[in-house]
Parts: sequence; C-alpha cells; structure tokens
Amino acid sequence: MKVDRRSFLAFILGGAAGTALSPLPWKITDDIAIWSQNWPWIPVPPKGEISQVSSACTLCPGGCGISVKKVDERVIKIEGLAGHPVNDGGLCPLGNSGTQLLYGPERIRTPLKKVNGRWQQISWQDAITELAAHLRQLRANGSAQAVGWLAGSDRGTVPELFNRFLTVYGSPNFWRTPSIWDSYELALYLTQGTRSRAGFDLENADFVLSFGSGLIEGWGSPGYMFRAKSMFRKAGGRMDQIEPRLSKTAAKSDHWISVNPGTEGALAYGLAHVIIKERLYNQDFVNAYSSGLPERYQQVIDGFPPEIVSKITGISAGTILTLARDFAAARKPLAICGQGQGHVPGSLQAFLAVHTLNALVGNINRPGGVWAVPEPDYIDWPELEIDAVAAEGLQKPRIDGAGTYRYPNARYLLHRLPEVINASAESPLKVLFVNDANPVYSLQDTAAVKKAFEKIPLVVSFSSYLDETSAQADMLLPNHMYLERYQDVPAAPGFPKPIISLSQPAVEPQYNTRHVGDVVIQLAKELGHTIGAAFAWDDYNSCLEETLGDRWDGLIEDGFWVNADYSGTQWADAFETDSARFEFTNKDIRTLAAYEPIKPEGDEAAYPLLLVPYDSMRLASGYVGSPPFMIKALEDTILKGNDVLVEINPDTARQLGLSEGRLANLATPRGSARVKVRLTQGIMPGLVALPRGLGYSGDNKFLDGKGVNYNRLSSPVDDPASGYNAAWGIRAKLS
Amino acid sequence: MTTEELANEASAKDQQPTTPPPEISPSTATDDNGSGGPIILFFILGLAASLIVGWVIFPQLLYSQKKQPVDFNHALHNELVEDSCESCHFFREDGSYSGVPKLAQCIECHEEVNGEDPEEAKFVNAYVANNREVPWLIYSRQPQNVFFSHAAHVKMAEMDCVTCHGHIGESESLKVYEENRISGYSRDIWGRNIAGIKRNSWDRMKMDDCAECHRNEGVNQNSVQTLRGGCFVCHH
Amino acid sequence: MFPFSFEWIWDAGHLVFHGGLWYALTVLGLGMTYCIIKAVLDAGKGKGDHHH
Amino acid sequence: MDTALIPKGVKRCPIWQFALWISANGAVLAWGVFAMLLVYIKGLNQTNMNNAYGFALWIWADLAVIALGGGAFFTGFLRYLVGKEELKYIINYAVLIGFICYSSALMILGFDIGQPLRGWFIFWHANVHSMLTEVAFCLTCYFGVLTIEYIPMVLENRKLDKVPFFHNLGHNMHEIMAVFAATGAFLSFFHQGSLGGVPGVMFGRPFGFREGVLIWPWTFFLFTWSAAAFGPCFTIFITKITETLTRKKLVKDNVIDLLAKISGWMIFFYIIAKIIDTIYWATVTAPSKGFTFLEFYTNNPGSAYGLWILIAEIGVCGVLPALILITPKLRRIQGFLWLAVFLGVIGVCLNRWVMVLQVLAVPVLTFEDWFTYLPSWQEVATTLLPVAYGVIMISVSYRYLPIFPQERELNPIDEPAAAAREVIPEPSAAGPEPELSPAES
Amino acid sequence: MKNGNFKKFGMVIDLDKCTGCGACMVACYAENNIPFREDDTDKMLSVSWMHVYRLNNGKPFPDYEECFLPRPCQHCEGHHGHSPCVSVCPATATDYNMATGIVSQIYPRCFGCRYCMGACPYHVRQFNWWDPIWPDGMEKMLNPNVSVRMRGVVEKCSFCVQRYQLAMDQAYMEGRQEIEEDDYQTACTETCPAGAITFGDLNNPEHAVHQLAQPDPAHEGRPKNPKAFRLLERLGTNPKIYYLSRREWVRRAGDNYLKGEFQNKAHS
Repeated sequence: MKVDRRSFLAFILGGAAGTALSPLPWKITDDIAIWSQNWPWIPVPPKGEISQVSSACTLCPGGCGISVKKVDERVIKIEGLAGHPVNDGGLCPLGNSGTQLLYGPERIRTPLKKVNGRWQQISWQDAITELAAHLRQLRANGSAQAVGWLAGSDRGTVPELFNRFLTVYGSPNFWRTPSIWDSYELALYLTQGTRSRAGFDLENADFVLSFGSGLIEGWGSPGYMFRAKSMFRKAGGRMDQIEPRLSKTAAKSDHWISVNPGTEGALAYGLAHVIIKERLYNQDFVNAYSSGLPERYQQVIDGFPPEIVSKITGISAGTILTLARDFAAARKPLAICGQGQGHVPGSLQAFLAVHTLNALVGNINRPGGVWAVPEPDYIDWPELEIDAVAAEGLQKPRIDGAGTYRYPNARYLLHRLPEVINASAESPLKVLFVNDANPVYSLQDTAAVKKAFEKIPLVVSFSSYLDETSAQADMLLPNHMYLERYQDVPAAPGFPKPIISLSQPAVEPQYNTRHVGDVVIQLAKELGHTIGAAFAWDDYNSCLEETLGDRWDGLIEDGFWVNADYSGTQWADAFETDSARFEFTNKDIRTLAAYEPIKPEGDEAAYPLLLVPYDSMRLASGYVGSPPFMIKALEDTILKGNDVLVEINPDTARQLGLSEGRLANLATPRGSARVKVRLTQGIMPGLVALPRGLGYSGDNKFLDGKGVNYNRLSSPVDDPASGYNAAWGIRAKLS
Repeated sequence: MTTEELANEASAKDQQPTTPPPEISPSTATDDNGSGGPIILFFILGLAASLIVGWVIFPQLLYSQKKQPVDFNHALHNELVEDSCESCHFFREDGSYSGVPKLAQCIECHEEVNGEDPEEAKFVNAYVANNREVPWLIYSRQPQNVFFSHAAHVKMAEMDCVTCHGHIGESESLKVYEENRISGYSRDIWGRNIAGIKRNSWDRMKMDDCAECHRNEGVNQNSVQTLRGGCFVCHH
Repeated sequence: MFPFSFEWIWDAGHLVFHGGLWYALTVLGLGMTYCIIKAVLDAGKGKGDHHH
Repeated sequence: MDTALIPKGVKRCPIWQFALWISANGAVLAWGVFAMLLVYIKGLNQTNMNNAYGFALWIWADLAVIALGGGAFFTGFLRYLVGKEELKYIINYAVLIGFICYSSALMILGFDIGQPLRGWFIFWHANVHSMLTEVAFCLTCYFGVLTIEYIPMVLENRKLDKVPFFHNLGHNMHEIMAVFAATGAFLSFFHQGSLGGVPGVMFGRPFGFREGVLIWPWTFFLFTWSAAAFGPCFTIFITKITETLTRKKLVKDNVIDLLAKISGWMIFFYIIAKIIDTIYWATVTAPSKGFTFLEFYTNNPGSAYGLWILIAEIGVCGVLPALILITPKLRRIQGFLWLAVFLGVIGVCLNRWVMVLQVLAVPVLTFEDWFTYLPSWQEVATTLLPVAYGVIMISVSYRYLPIFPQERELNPIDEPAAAAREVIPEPSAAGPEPELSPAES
Repeated sequence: MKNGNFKKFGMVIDLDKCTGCGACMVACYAENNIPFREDDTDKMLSVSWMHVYRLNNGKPFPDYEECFLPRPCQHCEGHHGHSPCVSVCPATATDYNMATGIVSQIYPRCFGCRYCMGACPYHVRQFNWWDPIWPDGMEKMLNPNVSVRMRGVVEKCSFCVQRYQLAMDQAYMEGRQEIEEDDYQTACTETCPAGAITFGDLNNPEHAVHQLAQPDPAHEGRPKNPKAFRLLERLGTNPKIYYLSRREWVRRAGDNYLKGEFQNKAHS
C-alpha cells in the first residue's frame, strides 16, 4: 500500500477529528488557564490560626497602642489597638507599615564590626568583651567622660539603663534626639517650676490656635492629635493655623493665617499685647495665681503693638486684633507651638510667648488647656555607688556645653556636638552609643555631622538597619525589632494624661539580634566593679518586670496603663516656682536674651529665597526611614521617580522663570540638589518648601536615593535664649 | 509542496487508470477510482490513533504519581478518637477551620511510637523526632483564590464531610496523590474520570460542582450578572 | 457559551445573542460541510479533472 | 522559478525583485514580532498604557482596521445581496483586504489582553451584556466568513486549481457564496455596531456615552454605518496604491466609479447622522451630565484634543470626501478621487481614535486633569506589524492568485514568448474571453 | 434571601475629618496583599485600591484652600445593580452582589481586557502591569485570606470582603446567621486615625452610615443629609460611598455642574 500524500492528509484529518473528540485539547486548554491563575512564582501565603498581640508602637515617640495580627507565627498586619487611650484603634501610615520593617530584607541580621572599612560578623560575646575592654581602658586613662550615649528618648527603662550606665561609669554625656519638647519642657520649667511634660487637652478645647504646629502632620503623639482634632472639631471647635505654607493642618483649619516664617513669636506677643491692652485676659488666673505680668508687659510685650507686629509678620493689624479678641473670647482657647512634627526645638522666647497666651486666658491645667503632666514615676531603682573615677568624670562639663554658663537652661545640645568635635584636633568624644536615632541623617548640616562622626574613634549603633549613622559606625549591635521585644513606652508627647504602654513581642526574634537593654546589662557585668553592681538584674525582661511591679500583669493584658482621672493639677498646687504662682517673668526669664525673630543662615543677595522644610504623615522622619508602603502611598506632588518636588508660589516661579514640573537646582550655603518644581497657591511668595524624610543614602532600593534630605541643605542656628537649635529654614536660590 | 510535486501529482493522477501502482490494497482495488478506500482507511487510522492518545495515553502523561510521606490510616484513627473527623480536623473558636492537623496536634498522642505499624514508626522517627511538619499532599487543595468556608457548610448548613470528601475517613491507607503536571493540582479536583463525569457528589471539586449544589440549595443566588451565586461567595 | 456553563441563564439576552451566534455558526458549518462533501463527490465523478 | 504558480496571461516582476520587496517588509514584520514576543513574555508593562489609558493605540488600531476592513462586508453585501454585478471585479480584492484587516485585528487582540492564555474565557464565560463579548464572537465568526471567502481565491491558484478536489471545492464555495456573504453581512453589522457600543454604553464616560434604542446606543449604528461608508474608500485607496505600485490598471473605472459613488452617498448620509448625533450629544446628553460641549475640547495639554479634531473628522474628512464622491464630475478626476478616499480613510480612523482615546483622556472627576499618552516603541512596532503583514499578504496574493479578474484584459501581454515559457501548455490561456473565477464562468 | 432582606454595605467619609494622612491606603495595602514597586510614583501605573485625592478651591494665595478625598471603589449600584463596570466585563469576571451590594472582581476569571477600567470614571480599577514581587522574606506578611493577584488582571477595592466572610464564619460558629455592625469593618475604616470613615449597612437604619448619609430610596440612595454628596451622582452610577463636608466648594467638586446649576440645587 502506497502511503501517498492524500493518505497522509486523511490520516492527519482523522487524527484531528479524533483529537477534537478526545479530552486532550480541552483539558490542556483548561489546565493551562488554571496554571495561569496560579503561577508558581506568585507567592501563596499559608493559612493558619489567626491571633493578635496587644503591644505598643515605638517607631515614633507617639506611644500608640497596636494590635499585632498573626497567622500562626507570621505577623501579617498591624492595627491600632481599640480602646487605647492614645489612638483608640487608629493608626498612622508608618505604624501600618511596621510589618515591612520586621520582614525587610535590609535588616541587620547579626552583630557586625568594621575592620578596615569592611563589615565582619562578630559574636555577641566577642563584641561585648571588646567593648568592655575599650571602656575599661578609657576609665583607666581618666577619660570616662569621653563616652557618650545618644538615644531617641530619655523616658522609660531603656534610656534609663543608658543613663544609669553612663552615671556609674562616669560620663555626663547623654543625649536624646532634639525636638520641640526640649523647648516646651523648658518653658514650663521657667514659668511653672516643674520638670514635666507638656500635655494638651485638645479634645476639649474650643479654639486651637496653632503657631505652625503640624497638628495632623505628626506633631506630638499623632495618634492622639488626629483623634482629638476630630473630636473638638466635631463639637464645633475652631482651629486657626499660623504658618507661611498651607500644610495639611492649615488646609483643615478654619483660617490659614500666612505669616512670615520665623515670626510666630512676634505674633504671639502681638496677640498678648492686644489681650492685655484690652483687658481681655482671665482676671481670676492672672490676679490670683500668677505673678510678673506687669513687669513682663513692660519688658517685652509692650514692644509688640499690632502695627509693629504687622510689619514683622506680614499679617494685617486688623487680623491681629480680631484674632486676639476671638482667642480671648473663646471658652477654652488653646495656643500651641513648635514647627511641623517638631524636629527642631525652636525659639524659646516664642514658646514663652505662646505659653504666655495660654496663661493670659487662664487655661493652664484646665479642661481644654495645656497641662504640665507629671511623669509616671515607676522607675525606682537601687541607689548607685559612684566610685572616684566616675565622680571625677561626672564633674566634667558636658561636651556640647549644655548646662554650662553659656547655656544654663539647656539639657542636651546635640546639634552643637558636630561643631565641637570638628573644632577640636582630636574628638573629645571617644565612644558614642547610638540607639533609636539616626543623627547623620537627621541633624542639620549632615556633611558636618558625618565629618564629626568619622572623628569619633568608636561609634556603636544598635540600629536594625544600615542607615546613615550605622554606615559611620564601627560596631553594629542590632537591637530586636519592636515586634520582637519587651519595652515600656512611658509617655506620649502632648498626650494630657500619665500613661505607660507596653511593647511586647509578637514573634520570636527573626535574626541573631539582642535586646539593647540586655546588651547594657551584659556590658556592665563585663565591666564589673561598681558598674556591674549597678545592674543586678539577670536580663532586661526581669528588670522591666521588676520595675513595673504591680502594673506588669495589667500591662501584659491590656497593653497600657493610664491615669484616666488625671485632669491637671489645681492652680493652687500646680506651680513650684518661688512664688508658687505662674510666673510671667522671674530671675531666670529676665536673664534670657530678648525676643527677636531667628535669622536663617545665608546672604539675602546671593540666596533670595527662603527654604523651609515641611512634614508629612506619609513620610517617616524619625530614626527609621519610610517603609515601601509609605513611599508607595506618597503623593506624586511630593515625589516623582527619584525627584522630589519643591513647592513655590506661581508668582515666585514667574520671577524665576520656572514652570510646573521643571527640573531645577536648589542651592543653599550648605549644598545644592536637583529638584522638581511644583507650583502652588498654597505657599507664600519667596519661599521654597521641601519635605522632610527623603534623600536617604544606602542600598534600600525602595527608599534610598529618592529625593533630597533637607538636613543636608540646611544648618542649625543657636537660639540666643536657650542654646537649642532654632533654625526654621535657610536662605536658598532656585535656578 | 514544490511545483514539481504538484505537477507530478497531477500527471500521476492522470495516468492512474492505465498504470495502476504496484502495491494495491484490497480496499483500493475494489474502489471505483482507486482512491477513496485508502483515504477512508487512513482517516480511520488517524481517528483511532488520536482517540487512543487522547483518552488513554494523555491522562497517563498528564498526572504524575506522588506517594504521601506517611501512609495514614484514617479508619484506625477514626475508631480511636471520640469526635470522629472533628477530633483532628477541628474548628477554631473564630470559625476558621484547622484543616490538616499540624505536627503539634499529632504529638499529643504520638510523642513516641505506640503501635507496631511501620508507618507510625516512620512518622515518629522522621517527623516527630526532628520536629518537622509532615508535607502532606492534600487531595482537596484548592487554589488560593478560592475561599471555602467549612463553617458555612458544616456548622451552618450542617453538611457532613462525606458529601465533598467521600469516604476517606474509612480508608485504611492513603491513595497515591496524582498531581496535574500543568496546573499543579490534585487529580481529585477534576475527578478521576478524564471526561469529567461524576457519579458521586465527592467525585469532583471544580467550580461547577460547587455551583451545582449552591444552585440546588438556593445558596447566595444574588448575582446581578448570572442570577446565580455571587462570585465573592467563593473568590477573593 | 453553552447552556451548561456557569454563566448561562435561560433569558432573552442569552437566547437572542447565542441564537444569532449559533445560527451563524450553523450556516457556516453546514455550508462548508456541503461544499466539502460535494467536492469529494464531484471529484469522484471526475469533474474538474481537466478543465471542463 | 515560480512561473508555474503565477496566474495565466499576466506579467509579474522578476523573482529577485519580489524577494527583495518581501524581505524589506519582512524586516518590519520581524521587528513587530520581536516586540510582540516582548509583550507576551514580559507583559503589558512594555506599553505606555496605564490605568487611565486601559485602551490605547492597539485598540484604536483594532477599531480602525475593522472599520477599514468593512469594505469587505459591504462590497459583499452589495455584490451578493443587492446584486451590483460590476462589483464582482473588485470583490476579490475587497475580501483579501478584509481578511488581512480582520486577521490583524484578532492578532492585536491576542496580545492586547493581559492574560492571553485565558483569552478564550471571553467565549466560554461570555457575558452577553457586554459589547466586547459581541465583538469577540462576531469578529471571530466573521473572520471565519472571510476565510471562507478567501479560500476559493487561493484555490484558484493555477497549480491548486488542477487538483480536482480543490477545483470543485472552490467552485462549490463560489456557488453558495451569497449565503456566506449574507451571514458575513449579518455578523458584520453587529460587531461593527458593538465596537461603537463599547464607548457608547459607558455611562460613566460622558464623552463616549450616547443614548439609543433598547440596548444599543447611537454609536452602535454610527459605527456600522461608518464602516460600510468608509470601508469601500479603503478598498479603492488600496486598489489605487496597488495600481500605482504595479504600474498597471487592474480594475476598470466603471467599477471604481460605482463603488466610489455608493461610498460617497453612504458617507453623505452618515455624516448627516453624525452631525445630528454630535449636536444632540453636545446639547442634551453632555449638559445632562454637567458638561459643556467645549469642556471636552479645551484645557488639554497641547490641545491634542482640541476642537480641530472635530472639524477634521466631520468637515475635512467627512463632508468633503462625501461631496467629492457624490459629484460624478469630481470623483472621475483621479486627483479628487485619490483625495476623497484618502480623507475618508483618515476620517474614519480619526473617529475611532476619538471614540477610544479621547473618551479616556477627558477628565470626569472635577479634580482630575486630562490624561496624556504616547505609545511606546513596542506598541508602535506591534501596530506596524499588521501593516507589513498586509503588504506581504497582498503581494503574495497578487503575484500568485487571480485577484483582479480584469487584469488580463486591461494588460494584454505583448510578447507571445511569455506564453511559450510556460511549463505546461495551456490551450485555453490565450482565449479571447479571459477566464474568471469559477463562479463567474 | 428572597424576602428582600438585602444588605447594602457602604461608607461615609467625613472630609472635614480626613487629614490626608494616607493611613487608609497603607492599611489597605497590608490587608489586601497589594504589591509595591521600587518606583511607584506614577500613580496611573500603581495599584492602590484606596487613593487620597488632593482637591483645591482654585483660588489664589492666600485664599487658597485644600481638601483631601479618599476614594475607594464606589461600589456603584447603577440602576438595579448595573454599575458602569459590571455589565461591560465580557467574561463575567466582575459582578454586583444583591445581598451585600459589593462589586466583586474575580482575578482568576479576568483576562485583562481592561474594558472595565475604561468604563469606571473614578479610576478605582487598576491593572497589574507587573508581576507582584515581594522582597526576600517580606512575603511572610501576606494575608492568607486574600489571594495574590497575577500579572495581567484588573483589581480593585473589595470592601475587604474577606473580613465579611470571616465574620460570617464566626457567626456560624456561634450559631448566628447575622453579623453585627462591628463584626465587619474594612481595614481603612478601622485604621483611620481621625475616625473619618464610617462603614456599615446603608439599608439598616441602626447603622451609623445610614444615619449619616440618610440615603433616599426613592432617588436611588441620593443623600438627604444636605452636607452629604456622592461622586459624579449625575452620571447615574448610584455609588455607595457618601462624602460629608461643610464646605460648599468641596461638595461642588463632587460632581460636574453647568454654570448656576449647583446654586439652584443647593437652594432647592
């Protein structure tokens, strides 16, 4: 039989018909579709038992309660803890992104030591032994004071352990990251005589006058501020925002009062002037519970009549008058200050001026007012035995000059540290421990900070990430992530009640990390002697449990402890000044440098514009950078590709010949950067606004290399009254 | 086809009646023009071959055979436990379903070898001793986009396990797991029958099988598009 | 597409739409079948073997 | 070399010249295929489409080639159902062009979807309420019709025609071609309309949305109509180009003239309907959604979607070609004919562009801006792919198939030697009455 | 379910409370396994079920005002469930459920034709232009109750329907057939630090959303609360997201109006 072409064709045809009648083509088609629905490279998260752990967030000082949602041993989501006094179920974008920090591939997985510029793994024991040997050597040389510790906070057991260590070791050089709370604390101390935390009973206020505070941009405890703002607004409360740029807070306010940058203090004094002149102040409070108002008026306030204030601030005298009258007429008016999220302490005189306003309307320690909140004093550790070396070291002045005759009122002047180190041939600081802080990124004039850090012989970072500071460090001793550890979170800035929250582990530590508290205790034990004796606990957890005592069980269960009934100390008992009254002025205040608007660095002719930073809830600007989710959620009016957008007024743009979306060079006396131009009517002419929280350097591809770090372009300016950094901006040009 | 071939063919055909090809099959010989027969034969040959490929060989090739790591005896366990299936495949308080037990659950009874079954010994030595989860191959595993609520079926609708899972609870050993090489799913989803024909409610676990029951029972027939089950009942 | 697919409903939309579709497919299918069968038969009769 | 395949009595260029021409187009084709593979393998991120432009260059190309391919169904309709006998001299070419257009459209759809492996869901899990379902079904079916219409042409190849089965098959198919053509016209009517329905039913998009009858928005009918009107323009346009390139007259003027006249009147009435539609939409539909007519054409970057587009579409590329084509004197002047069909082709393409892309570009939320889009090179390459494919298809078909029945008559071969070179002598080849396709014989 | 006891889940977003912080977006990413890319700044290429718009009143400095408007899927009901996107889907990959009022999107069914994206005037539908990829180790954070979408399909906000399912599971476990208002809340609602989002059953007069929006059943759910509005109400999409604002320009920005129309409406 000859198989010719036709037979072959017939065979093929028969085959085709048979194939069509068999399941083969149909099943394959279906299976391929199913395959495309379940591509093997698409991850399939395993199912499991859902559980939750009540904890506290430590990514910012806000102290929100969180509920960590788990599936078996995986953290899948972080939610706000319902019923928590601070945030009651709400949670900010950073808190929501915490899982990405836990599981981020860029975490430091083991202790590292820099050898010849390269990172090498080191065991925990070796690291502690080596550190102890180094510290022993310094003490032996009589340089105990050359050891410093920089922490993100000075409240709670962990910073207290650092402090205790430094004290018993013999160094006064402890720092916490600077913020407006330095100034608030000082303003309260000077006028009321108490070292306490400023709290704001925002939810009960009926007129909040904010001098540039980013009430909903991360000022204070964001969780509380957001909630409280909604509450007092819902009750019909008024909100006025005084700042040169339409921030989100300004956008949510009844009135956006555009003020010349850096002149908020003058405006506050101007308002006080009107209130006093028109006798609108709270007679009851001023007469019975305060002192020094006439003197203060004569010395300072009298110099700020509306016409002059109008010239300084750019606000019409009429507006000033109306504002003062409205403020004084409100039942529960509240004035707040501190720029943006509050990263820069600011001008002490401005804080005093704003606090003066609150005192004039008598809303100190009153519902809807500003409260001096006492610390929950649960840390009651055994007395220290200070040996001779330590005593000698503690006698030495602080390296940054805080507490000295030049800056008698300041506690920490971290921003001055780079200058001091760079000015000396050899760094006066030999060892610096850094915890929950990224000063090489977050201090202004980062080039100088970096230079200073390079000069410090030994920098030890406890960071979980290879951030800018870790990159400058010599040893990395990664702390557990907050989702892996216990830690007390004692206070939320601005929150009006005494509160302690507890961070507790939701999962086992993912890597070879160690609790920083344990490291301190082990280091102390390794050093032995009086130092070891000061740390009698086996480990941090037992220290914490012992410290919290009766509160421990409740904290484990609820995640927080709060004095819910606290509503501000009565006026009669509230003031610990010499006069036992609120002192508008006293001997300390009298010696302060007089108020004048802080001048930013730079020559007006060379740099015609003013660069001001702004904050956003969508950008983390604390010790951790924004996780991928936050960068994803960031507006395209802030970041496009890798370019940050700076905001300028269309009028200014016209003068400069710039148009929307154009790339431009932003230059300041401290550096220059490529930026994109965004035109908006929401900013005062002559200003350039740059967001904080971008421009990280490193190898996190979701964060680093995006945008520009404002701190790189700017520089600190000493406040003549306190010595704190009061820089609100820097002169700049845009071309 | 080249032109030569075409030309040759044309001329060959022309010559056919006078010079028959040397090899003639009987069917060709009986055919009028000598071409219809073999064509039909070859057609049938092709048809038969492809039918065999499609119905017999293809299913063999489509599925790979995998043995379960441990041969589990459902029947035996079922006798020993109090709460039948739910003793091991239980509901959690939040209404979620635990599915195949984790090692921790098995350890409650099998911390050490209890009986004489070599499979139990294997289980204890290989998994319990090393604290390693057993990589069970799950016959009823559905894609991630399928949301199946055991609570809705077992607790609310009070269905029994057999309706969907068959009599696996009475089996003394685990059958071979056949995995579809393309889709990666167990053969039990499509069903043993390659044509997709089912005799029992537990023979298949494709979407249409779920839909059939939902339709018969009138469950969630709220879709605007299909007037049937809303998609979000099972998918998200 | 077929009455046994999940989405199928016996309503006017489906009947009109698929009615048209199946009608067209039937016409095309029957037409082509007719042509092919007739061509086979014609070829058997020797038609077209050489240019009419 | 390939002379045995070339139809009898016609002259074709040397094989090397042909090969060169095919290679040049093949290069473009290969570039397109490369881009297509990129799209398949890496996904639609290779395009510049985005969440605002879910439909972009490809869908426009799809709609445009389908509209232009409308010449096939409408010519078939006129030839087989209305009985315009003269059109038999151009129907082959119209079918070929249609076949190319529709196969291109299907190919584009094949890579335009995000999950090509599940593309068949549109058939299997069809939602009959979706205009796109109707498009997919009718498109595929009508492509089948065009294939059926194209097959006899292929079978007419000199070599294939010698096979009795093929000869008879071609003959039989011709005999019932009217049935196929009628089915094709039926399918075409619906899918052209459904394509118009795609923007027309989007009631969230005031620029595209139209009222209508029952489930069909006015754009449904306008699209069918415009495809029928402008499709023949494209057939004439391509025929004219082919004639220019081959330096031969291939179709007699009376045939072109008839088709041009019909096309002209179709455009004329279409454009009146389109103007009425535009006025109604501008004065009733849009305002009811809170839009003024001008808002659809102003404040967009570079005025890419300015009023010019409406003037160009309706005036320059609508009214003008209609007037030329319905005026016998004008349409018989070659230059005017060229101009009219060219404008007509541009006009319908512009209409499809507007109805696909401007619909998506117009901001609907008051706080959004116009959306802009520029295709990526991958999109351009894959859009040129069908063009190259079409040129190759036409070239090959023209070379080997008797596409133009009047070619031999219009271009008698001077050299008798040409016939002598044939491998197999063809007695009837020199016959005075040229053999048409079997159906006509 | 034939007794017509249908739920209609919806949301009321108080724009006076919304601070534009973006927590809702991030909570949604985390809840719904939304992928992220190194450069996600082109918002038209990015997947974000919830998007916060920034509106302004168009006035010059210093009268310039801004407002933030979170935009989840509007879960349009259209007329009788014919939302703009549902009826256009050729493969029945999206559906309107009469029992919940949720517009579903079925990823394994979708084959990526993107017609629904074109049909939706709110840009709530987004396409997976890329394969979803999680950095090494970060896939641990994925939620097992939401399927991870493959490249080439459209996705959108589902009102966290998985939470509804889990709440129902719990109810069944406890022998209930119904769930309470608090049992089912979306991730964005829960996380909003300003408490701007309220979620619940619009058909249930006891639910906060019903009280805030006061939907008018005679007019396809148009809000009776004069401070409330819906986006593009005039298109007939009949959405289930209601917005509240005391500012008139914000309410006006919710829809397109011809000159003079809005005032008439406001006064009538």
